[in-house]
Amino acid sequence: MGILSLLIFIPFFTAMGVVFAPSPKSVRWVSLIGTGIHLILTFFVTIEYFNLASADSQLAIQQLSTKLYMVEKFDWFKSFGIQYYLGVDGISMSMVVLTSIIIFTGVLASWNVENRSKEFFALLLVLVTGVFGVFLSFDLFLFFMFYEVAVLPMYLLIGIWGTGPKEYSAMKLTLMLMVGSALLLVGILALFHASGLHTFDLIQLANVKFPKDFQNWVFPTIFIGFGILGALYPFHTWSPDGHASAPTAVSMLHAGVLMKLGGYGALRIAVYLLPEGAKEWGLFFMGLTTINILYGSLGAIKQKDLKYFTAYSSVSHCGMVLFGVATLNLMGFKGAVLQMFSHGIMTGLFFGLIGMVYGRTHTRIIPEMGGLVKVMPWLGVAFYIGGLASLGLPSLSGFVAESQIFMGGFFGNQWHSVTAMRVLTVLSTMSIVVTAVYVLRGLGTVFLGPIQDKHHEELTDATFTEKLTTGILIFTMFVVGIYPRVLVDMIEPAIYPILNRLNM
Amino acid sequence: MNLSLELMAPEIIVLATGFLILISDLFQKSKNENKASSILAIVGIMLAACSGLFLTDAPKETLGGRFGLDQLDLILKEILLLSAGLVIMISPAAMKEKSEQKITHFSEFFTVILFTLSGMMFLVSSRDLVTLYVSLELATIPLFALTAWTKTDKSGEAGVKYLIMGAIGSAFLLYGLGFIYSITGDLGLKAIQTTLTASQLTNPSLYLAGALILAGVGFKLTLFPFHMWAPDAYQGAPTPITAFLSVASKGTGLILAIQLLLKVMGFLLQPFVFGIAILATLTMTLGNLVAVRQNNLKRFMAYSSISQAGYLLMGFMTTKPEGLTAMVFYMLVYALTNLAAFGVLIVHIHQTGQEDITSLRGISKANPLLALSLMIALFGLAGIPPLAGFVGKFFLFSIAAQVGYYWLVAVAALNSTVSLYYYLRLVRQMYIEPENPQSQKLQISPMSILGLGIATVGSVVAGLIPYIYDGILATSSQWLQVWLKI
Amino acid sequence: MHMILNSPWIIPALPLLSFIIVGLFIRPLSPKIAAVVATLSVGCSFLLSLTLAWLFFTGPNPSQLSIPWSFEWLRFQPGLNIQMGFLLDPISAMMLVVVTSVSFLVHLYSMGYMHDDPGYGRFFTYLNLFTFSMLGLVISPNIFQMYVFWELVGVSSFLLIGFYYEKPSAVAASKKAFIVTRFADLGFLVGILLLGFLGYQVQQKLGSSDSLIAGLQSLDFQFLTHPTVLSELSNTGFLAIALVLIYIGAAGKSAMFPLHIWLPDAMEGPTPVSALIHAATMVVAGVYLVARMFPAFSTAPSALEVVSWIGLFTSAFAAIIACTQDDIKRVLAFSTLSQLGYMMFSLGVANLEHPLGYTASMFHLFTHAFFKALLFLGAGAVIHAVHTNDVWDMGGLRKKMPITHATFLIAVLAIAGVWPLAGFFSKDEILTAALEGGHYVHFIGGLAVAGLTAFYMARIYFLTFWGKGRTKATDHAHEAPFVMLLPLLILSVLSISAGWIPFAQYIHPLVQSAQEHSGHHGLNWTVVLSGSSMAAIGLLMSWFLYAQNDFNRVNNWISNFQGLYQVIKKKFYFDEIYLFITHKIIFRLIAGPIAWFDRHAVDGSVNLTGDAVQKSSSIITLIQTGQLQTYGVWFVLGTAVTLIFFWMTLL
Amino acid sequence: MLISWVLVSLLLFSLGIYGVLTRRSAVGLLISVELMLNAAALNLVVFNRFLFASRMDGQILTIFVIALAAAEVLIGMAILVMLFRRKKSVDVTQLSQLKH
Amino acid sequence: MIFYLLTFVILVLALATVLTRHIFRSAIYLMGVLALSAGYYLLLGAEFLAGVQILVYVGGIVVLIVFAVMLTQSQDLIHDHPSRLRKMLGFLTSATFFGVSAWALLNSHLNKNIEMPSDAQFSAQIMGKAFLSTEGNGYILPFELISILLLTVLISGIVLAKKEKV
Repeated sequence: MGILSLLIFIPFFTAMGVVFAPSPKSVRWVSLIGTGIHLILTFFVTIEYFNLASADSQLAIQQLSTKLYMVEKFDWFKSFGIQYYLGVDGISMSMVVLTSIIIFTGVLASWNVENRSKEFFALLLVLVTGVFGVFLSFDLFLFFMFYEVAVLPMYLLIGIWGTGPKEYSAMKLTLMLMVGSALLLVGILALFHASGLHTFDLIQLANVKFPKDFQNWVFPTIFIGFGILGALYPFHTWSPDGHASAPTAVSMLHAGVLMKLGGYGALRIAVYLLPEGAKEWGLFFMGLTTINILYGSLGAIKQKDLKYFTAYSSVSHCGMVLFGVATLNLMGFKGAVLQMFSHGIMTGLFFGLIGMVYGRTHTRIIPEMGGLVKVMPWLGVAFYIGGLASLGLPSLSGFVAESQIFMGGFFGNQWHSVTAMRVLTVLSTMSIVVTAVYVLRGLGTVFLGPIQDKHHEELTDATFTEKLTTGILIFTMFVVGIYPRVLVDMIEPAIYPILNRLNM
Repeated sequence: MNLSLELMAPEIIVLATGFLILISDLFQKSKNENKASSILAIVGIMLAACSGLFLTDAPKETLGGRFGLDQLDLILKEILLLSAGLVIMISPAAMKEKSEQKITHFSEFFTVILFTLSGMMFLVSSRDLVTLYVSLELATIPLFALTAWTKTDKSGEAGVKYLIMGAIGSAFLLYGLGFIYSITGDLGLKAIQTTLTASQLTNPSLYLAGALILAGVGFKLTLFPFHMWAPDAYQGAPTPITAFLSVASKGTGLILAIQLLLKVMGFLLQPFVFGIAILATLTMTLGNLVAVRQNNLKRFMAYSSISQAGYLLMGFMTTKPEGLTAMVFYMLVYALTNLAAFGVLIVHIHQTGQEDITSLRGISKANPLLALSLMIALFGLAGIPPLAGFVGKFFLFSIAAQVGYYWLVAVAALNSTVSLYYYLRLVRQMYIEPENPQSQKLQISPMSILGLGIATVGSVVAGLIPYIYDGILATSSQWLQVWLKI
Repeated sequence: MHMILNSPWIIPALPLLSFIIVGLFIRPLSPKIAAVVATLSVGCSFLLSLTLAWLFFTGPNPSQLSIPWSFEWLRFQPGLNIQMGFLLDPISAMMLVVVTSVSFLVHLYSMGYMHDDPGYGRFFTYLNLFTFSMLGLVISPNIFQMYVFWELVGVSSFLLIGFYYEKPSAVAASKKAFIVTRFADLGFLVGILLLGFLGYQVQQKLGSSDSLIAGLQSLDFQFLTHPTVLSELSNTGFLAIALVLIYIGAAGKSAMFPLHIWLPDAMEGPTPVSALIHAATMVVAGVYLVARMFPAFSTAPSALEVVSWIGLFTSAFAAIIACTQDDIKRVLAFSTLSQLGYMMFSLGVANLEHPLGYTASMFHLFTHAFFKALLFLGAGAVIHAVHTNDVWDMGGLRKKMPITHATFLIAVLAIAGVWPLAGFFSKDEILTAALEGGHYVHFIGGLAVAGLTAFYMARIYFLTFWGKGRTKATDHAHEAPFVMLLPLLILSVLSISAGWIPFAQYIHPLVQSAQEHSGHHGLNWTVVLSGSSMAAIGLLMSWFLYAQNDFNRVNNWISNFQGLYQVIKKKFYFDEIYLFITHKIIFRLIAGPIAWFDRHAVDGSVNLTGDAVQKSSSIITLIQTGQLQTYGVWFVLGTAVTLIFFWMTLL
Repeated sequence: MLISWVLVSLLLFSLGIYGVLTRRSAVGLLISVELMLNAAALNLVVFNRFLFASRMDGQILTIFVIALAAAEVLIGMAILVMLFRRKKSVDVTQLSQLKH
Repeated sequence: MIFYLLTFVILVLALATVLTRHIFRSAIYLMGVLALSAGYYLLLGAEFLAGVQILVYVGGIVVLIVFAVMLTQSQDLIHDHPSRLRKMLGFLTSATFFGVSAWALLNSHLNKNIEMPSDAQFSAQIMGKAFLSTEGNGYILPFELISILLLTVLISGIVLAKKEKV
């Protein structure tokens, strides 16, 4: 049971522990301890990773195939070429850190879930096991298996503990994500059979030079398959409904982490294995994601419900991730991974706070609330910091990621027309203004100005657990914002193999 | 004259148990006491299964080439024994309650099931058309009676429909076999296969025979145009028999298809892969689409099993070992998952008397474990990891991809998404809908719990441990080596 | 003493440190100590920057640009790494002194001004944050770091303007300020992207040949102002566009003409804030940016033209509006606008051949910071006393508040450009630069603006301090407390003496080639005469109209230009235009339809597929009629079709 | 000639199909099924006689078919009798309680 | 020649069984068809088979059917005339089936005017040996299976048909 398998299965064992936990009260503590241990373990794994990776970060620049650390590899379905193959490189490491933080704060944020709390925490932890599995597995079959494990608990979580039209949105969400994974299945099977070598191992498949026209149809299939989860433009409609009716921790986890699976998969599988296809389709998807970015932010201006407001903003930010992936150059990729990390933290914070505000005012309609900062200063300040991070204020993680993506988009690559890329980049940079407009407008109405509803006067400020949740997330955002080399050094060596394969 | 009858040990044990139950019924004092006969039946099946394990050496034939046994046949027999055993374990739950759905005459019930089971096992190892046809009839005709066992309007109607369609099916099959006979002259499967490979393929009567045989097989496997009987028969029959139909009878259909289509006409399949793809698409799409609006639990399971037949058919698209393995593996996984689902449904339907989906509301509150195992079974059928259904479906879809039919993989994947929709409809009734007040605690006998447990655990574990798949792959590549020389 | 030279990062670190400590720990405990700590920290950094400037200017090579300290912050591409560091050169030393001094005085002043305000601690934390980000902006060695602190300055101004978050108008003003500056920063960011791209290409080309360039990153100022690089850049043709884009960022921050609407509304914030941010420091960031990029601007004359003409227009435009405003802080805001226009167009008229404009602009920035801060703090003292901003409710405060009156008078004279005071020298330099540079239109415009400035400053002076108290509040107005008066006194001394500092000797653009300028100190008499006469006319006019306490003369003037007067008073209706554009067009015509489109069309299509499945399934279920014989028909037809299909594949 | 025999058995088979598809009474259905099975059996014997006279496989299979037909009719009658006792009619067109 | 006569009569009787309105008459016609097909077997030289046919089919099955007809005599179904649509549909389907198969058969290897070969070693004892011999081409296994099948059918038949002691 190597350390990486431990990373994947600690949440699962905690889920088992939760199921057999004596009293509903202790359920929260068991899951908190579980995720706490996981956070500490992730911390040590990161340190370990840095020692291992720093040795050869220089020669990473010429490398053709991804260099994996702490590898665990043994045969599973030997006759079918399937292995239990875990490894970690820069990109997966950053994503594992993100997920670990989000699940820890997610458990903290759902501290007062009473109704069937055992099943709630168990399902939440199973979902996170799937997510960790995806980030750490380098065998396509294992990747796909964990990918679907991550998608399914969503139905029950939203269906049972959600609010509003929960069945409808839970069903819509699950079905659209399953359609995405259907496309993915076609792609993976096509890769497996067209590669000639009888294996699902990602690293070996990368060495295969797939024929050009094969790549031209497999790349969009896989990219759109992941794009559906990463809120690509026409397939994003599940995200506003899904997040609006999901409970706090679920939408924190979903928007924060699950939507990153889309970006991660697009980068790790679509671009890495099918470079020709990427060159063929890059510009098209860049255009699509530009719509995604502008459309998401413009759509958020008129939203009345706080959760729809955040859902649209995360559609726009996830569009930026896919935009970064579609730019096909060093800065674009780095920016995409950074944006995945920073947006994960940001949306986690946002949805956590919305849950806390909703817990107090029992309404999420923006016009109905006003002047809350007087009554709950901590939440107000945290909300503002989250908002400023989302509009890309420097010294917060959002800016670092966005600047990389815009710089990448602007520098272009040698396969697409640079002017087209530049026009699209300028269009997407406009989103920083539109984001500023809707963030300030929304938060201004909710938190500043006189108190509208008189019985909002006696609302209480954040409790200790809530302070801890928001504190951790804000601290991470500041760390990444102020000293981004923490992440950039981790991610950059892992980007080069993907890039070299493109230039090959 | 060494009649190496030990090859037939499993079948003989099963028949012997059948007779034993029949005789033991004479000394039964109280008429509604089914404990003894069901335990006897299960012991018999277990004995047969163990005896099968000792016959694992090289393939052999006996009784003048009429009865053959090799590794793959053994695996198929074990699967049949497993499904029949689970059905028998679970069915007592349907015999106790008061509703008119009650199954009477338990010992006859078990005897008939065991005899049908022996018919299925004989079908597996039959090596000539006569034995094949007779064992097929032995495996099908008693099912007509079992379907009408509870003698209500519904089961009577189901029985009649199943009977007539069954009769037509077997008539068509016989007619087809007649034309095969006209081409080859010799009834032995081996001989037929050699003459067919020799004879030129453009003989239209061969295609007439093929169409007729496909009708017979299609009836058994509930493929698209020939599936009409299944929903009514599944709904009308008593629930244990519906389970038996959906698992064992489908297994027999698969075995018949393997015997006739793969073993005899394996090399012919190559030009018809597109036809098979179309048939598979039609079957699964029909099964899935209609199941979306089903409100009766048994009819729902009927359509779900029709769609599963559609997935199974994809295995025929290649004569490479992966195809056959994927089918056999999926049959095992499907049997386990389906029986896990039926286990809970049998208990629920026969104790609450309602078959409507909405009657499942509140089951998760009253009896959480039952609800959980039904949910696991449904997710298994939908093909959600880490359950075995996912692994099975993945291997099946990879066959279609191997042959280059990527559009079929996409269609199948979308179909399984639609299937997820209607399986989730059930999960929604169980977990999300508000509980109806009078959902009471269902009592379930320890044996049924054992059966349910085996099925549910099996449906999870079969996907994780690799040895099952690898074992089946080894045997099927060896089998193909023997029969089709690939 | 040289410790400060090689570790100058202490200067910005002090306000940051105190921001964190005060903000998180001290403020909740006791606001009083928080204020003291905050003020002390800014004070220390003021002293340190003073010594740094002193050491720098008296040091061996006073105009030598150097980066004593920096660390690698963010890696974009191998040739494009961003170093976070400290750049020391004449204008940054000067700016350091200006920022820290004004900030320290404003801290002192607000101890008194904000005395009984509930958010007392919070105010000082925001001030510290602002000082830190302004210092960061000033010392940044590359344009990216400047952008980073540019945004931070924008946020702190947002927080300070919206300090009274209870008042919806303050909230709206802060939101407007942030969004307008954010819009300008969009231009700035695109400019940086373009410049980065061009610079990167040039660096790749020249990097091999020239070792100095190879060492630099393509966004560093040293690189962007390097003559060979600039010549290379200018013949790519994109340089002018990039510089104009960057100028948009500067125009947004310094509230140049199209983006000026946020500055008058920014007066919603407390007066010390307006004094610090909207007079001395933040608004001049734009000028500082253009000055920093001056060598690049001068190689692209078209960009320089844009700068000069917008500067001139803004100064004239703002001066005209200032004459009609009633709110004392609005008048001062518009006067800042016009003075900024002055600095901008003085930069615009200059170029590398005769850099007088550059020096004049920096000089005016230096002096303007002091007397404008003084004006604002004086106005603050007056508002503190009479609790109203409207000039017509004041009057006759000369006797009640003698020291404020004295300092205010000095400031008014300084800004009007009366001889001994600072304003005279810096404005004079600008006008001479315009004259000698051959920009006659600018010269005449400048003169007119000087006259107008004198007029409206004198107007508010007479209306507040002369004549009788027009409301009873003016009767029991009392002198401001000492802690508020001390900064006023210091600033008035500075306003007087600032003019005499020999600026030209230290500040000139061509830092590398520090050839000695001819004694430029001599005044150009024609400019002196015309400037002073215009100032005198302005003063007399407003004395004539407003000092005699009977305003019918003014009223009948206004009555015959009624239409024009109203238009000017309403600030040419620009606010309404912007509101119309954002609310009507963007919100209702673009955001609304998109939100509707998303909910109905895109979402609708997804639901459509769902309904299609339901519809088709209800149709297909119908073939299961329950009739046995229909099943038979399907069965037999199925076989027939299969046979035909087999046969088809056979042929 | 062989083809005429085969056509006759085919005709009988088709008539059987027609009977199954049109008869209203369940017993009529069973009768038509018997007809079809008989046609198939005839077909076998014809092939045996014409093509492979040296062996008797065809006839052996026919005998088994006859036995199977007997079994089928028996079960059919049992179900029909049971159904008749409950519904007092064996009209197949009425038997459509299980549908859709 | 006899073949044509027999065929004509059989076809007429078959048509009658299928078309008559009275169920009872259709059973009788069926008996006629089965008897005459025994004649066919005789024509083809399979005497034993003809005997079995007469015995089992005509003697057993038709009698059983007649009993069933008697048992399920119900007033409303005396005249069993199916609806027009049902008849039309039935006719169309069986006609297509007949047409397609006939077309297939006519083009197949059977249509090469093969005459009836003169010699045919059909004899009862070959048949008997085939049924019971265990090696060679013996069919002992299906023989046993048929017995099991008949037993099962008997059991379930009794269970289904017996009157419930209510």
